[in-house]
Order: sequence, then C-alpha cells, then structure tokens
Amino acid sequence: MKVQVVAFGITKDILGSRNVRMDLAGPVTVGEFRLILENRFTGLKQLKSLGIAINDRYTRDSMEINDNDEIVLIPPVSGG
Amino acid sequence: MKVQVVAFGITKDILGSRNVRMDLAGPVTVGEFRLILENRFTGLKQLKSLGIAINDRYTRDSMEINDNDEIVLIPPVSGG
Amino acid sequence: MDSMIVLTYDPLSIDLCFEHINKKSHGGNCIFIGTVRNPNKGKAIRHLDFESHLPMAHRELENICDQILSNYPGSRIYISHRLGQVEPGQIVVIIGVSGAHRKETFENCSTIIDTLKQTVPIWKKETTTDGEFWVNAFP
Amino acid sequence: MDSMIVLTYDPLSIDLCFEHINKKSHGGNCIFIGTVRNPNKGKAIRHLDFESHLPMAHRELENICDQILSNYPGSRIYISHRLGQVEPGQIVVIIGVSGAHRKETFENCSTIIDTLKQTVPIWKKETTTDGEFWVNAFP
Repeated sequence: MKVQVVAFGITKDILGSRNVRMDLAGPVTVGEFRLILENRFTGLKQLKSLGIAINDRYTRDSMEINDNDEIVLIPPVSGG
Repeated sequence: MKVQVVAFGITKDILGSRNVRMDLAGPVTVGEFRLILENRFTGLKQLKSLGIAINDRYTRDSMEINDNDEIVLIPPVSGG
Repeated sequence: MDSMIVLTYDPLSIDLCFEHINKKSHGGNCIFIGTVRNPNKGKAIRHLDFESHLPMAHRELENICDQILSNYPGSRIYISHRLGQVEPGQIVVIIGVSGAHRKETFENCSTIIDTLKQTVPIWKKETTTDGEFWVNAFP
Repeated sequence: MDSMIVLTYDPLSIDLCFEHINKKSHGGNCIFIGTVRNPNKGKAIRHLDFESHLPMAHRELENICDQILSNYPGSRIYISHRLGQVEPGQIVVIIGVSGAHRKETFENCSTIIDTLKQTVPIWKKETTTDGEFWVNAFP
C-alpha cells in the first residue's frame, strides 16, 4: 500500500522534504501510522502535538488508511 | 452680575442662539442658576439631563457663579 | 507621543489611525470604526450633524487616554471623531489602540468608545425623512 | 457575500477589509491587525515566514465564519493572513467584523483571532539573530 505524506512547518524540516512517498505493509490505522512515522523520523516524537489529516480532513487514531491516501502532517499551528 | 451662556446641541435650539448674555441679581449658585434658566427657557425641563460647566470645567450645584463667567450648557451627549 | 486626538470636519482616515498606533514592539492593533447607519431604529436617515464643545471634548478624551496609558504604559491610542454633516455609510468615529497583548487592545478600544459615548461633549442630530432630532436628549 | 477569506503572499490591505465589511445597515466595525513584533520575547526578529496548507486553512476559516454568521446573521467578516516572508512592523493578519451592535463586533473579532491561532493550519518560522525557529512546535 502506497501513501503520499505531505509535511508542513517543522515536520517538513524533520522529514527533509515537503512530500515523502511511503510503502505500508497491509492495513494500517492512523494511530499505527503515527508510530511508524515516529520510528522512522524520531524528531517527530519531540513535538508538542502531531495531527494527521487524510485527504484534507482531520482524522482519529482509529481510522483506517487506504491505498493512495494523501496524508498531511499537522504540527502545532502558529498563525496570526 | 453678567454671565455669558453658551448652548450646545438641543439647548442651542431651546435658547434660540449659541450665545446668550444674562444679567443675574446678586450671588447665585449653579443649582439656583439652573432653576432661573429653566423658568426662562421651559423646554430645558424636559431634557434627560442638563450639565453646567463654568469656564470649561464641570461644576456641582453648590458652586458659586462669578461675574463674567462663561457658562456652558451640556445636554445629554451623543457622540460616536 | 502615545495618544493622538483628532476632532475634524474632514473625512476620517483609517490609514492615519494605523500609522499612529503601529509600533514595532507591539503585535496587536485593534481599531473600531463607527459609521452612519441607515436605517437607524426603523428611521430612514438622510444625514447626521455633529457638534462639539472642543476644549472640553479634547480634555475629556485626553483624560480617557491618560487613564488607559497609566494602566497599560506604552500603549498607543488614536481617537478621531467627525464633526459637521456626515452621510449614511461614512465614518463618524475611529478608535485605534495598540499594545503588547491583543486582549488588552480589544478591551481598551471597547472601553474608549463606551466612555466617549457617555462622557465626551459631542452631540448628534439626526435628519430623517420625518424631521430633525437631537439624539438622546429626552428621557 | 457575508464573509471573505484571503490567504496571500502579497501585502495585506486594511482598506480592502473595511470596504468589505462596511454596510449601511451596520454601525459598528471592529478590525484587528496583527503585525510582526520586534523584539519578540527578548529575541531580535529579522523576519517571519508563514506557510499554510491552503485547502484545510480555507475550510477551517470558513467554519469559523459560518459559526459566527449563524449566531449573528447579517454580520460581515473579512479574514486575511499573509504568507511567505514578513518583516518587522508589517501586517501578518487582518480580521474585520461588522454588525448591528458594537459589543458583538468586538467579541466576534476577538473570537476569530483566538480561534485562528488555535486551529488554522498556518505555521510561523521566526528568523532571529540566533537562528531559525518554528514557533510553538515544542512543549
């Protein structure tokens, strides 16, 4: 299963790129995906929070990720 | 004793003029002056309030009016 | 100069307000703009006329500014009020406050317009399709 | 159109904000303007950089507007946020709200900027004399 990860703010610096293509083995929930990501990019563990949106919608950790989903990483926002 | 009365807002309409020169017999307090004024210009009695300033300072009713004072009539304000 | 007060027969300028209050050490700027509403309370407004006793109005507005500057030193304040005839949609009053923290700029801006309406010797006459009325004169 | 949202790399305009919110049936207009503060929390700021995930930011800002418009029908709302590099003293954000009653314009304007800071996917990087820092990223 292939997904496209889009990283904003500090997560772009941690991943080293705005867009990262990842292969996931079998069905994965958002919560499981966050752990996979934090193991590969350990800097993510230090963030105050890390929201994950799929296809531009906020998610819950129990949601399933599907093939070809676009996964957006949302570190703590700081607009204004 | 002569005083200059300066009327703003609706009090100008009631007095018929911005500036009215008045002769007062003997020493008069602000409170007494208000009664004199309301008897001469009865429309003043209907106002929600009527502040009186002397030489551009707000007054209390017990204050004495002096010869040549400039007396400013302050009907309810409505700026903004 | 931390506060500026403008009472004028000319159109008011939001840009001048922002120019006065914007300060590099401040992040927050709150501006209130009051315009001539039409209709107002069911009446069709042709125009408003404002008059003021200028020396007392200036002094009262300075008092309002001093009060806020003593509680929030370093704030910048701009107060302007239009005089004479003002048409529907035009600006009557602009109040601008800047400060280090945005909460206080909202509060101070709101306090200034509330106090201005209650204490500053400015009077408004409404000309409506029914005639002329001094606002707030009667109980 | 009762609400307008502008996310742009160009300088923001207070005049455009007022033009959008000013309405003859409204007397009160509250505008909040956030600028780049320097120094900020003791650090000398060279500039800020803002980035946003635009589709989600637009949707989140529309939600904020819809929420207010459902409680205060007929209000007008203007929200603009600068993206890219912004220098000290320049405008980062403009929030404008007009309505029939001034109290509600202050409250709604304040609510919008509070909510924007908490929920809208916009990120700010500070470039100071000590280096670059993503604001608010760490506990």
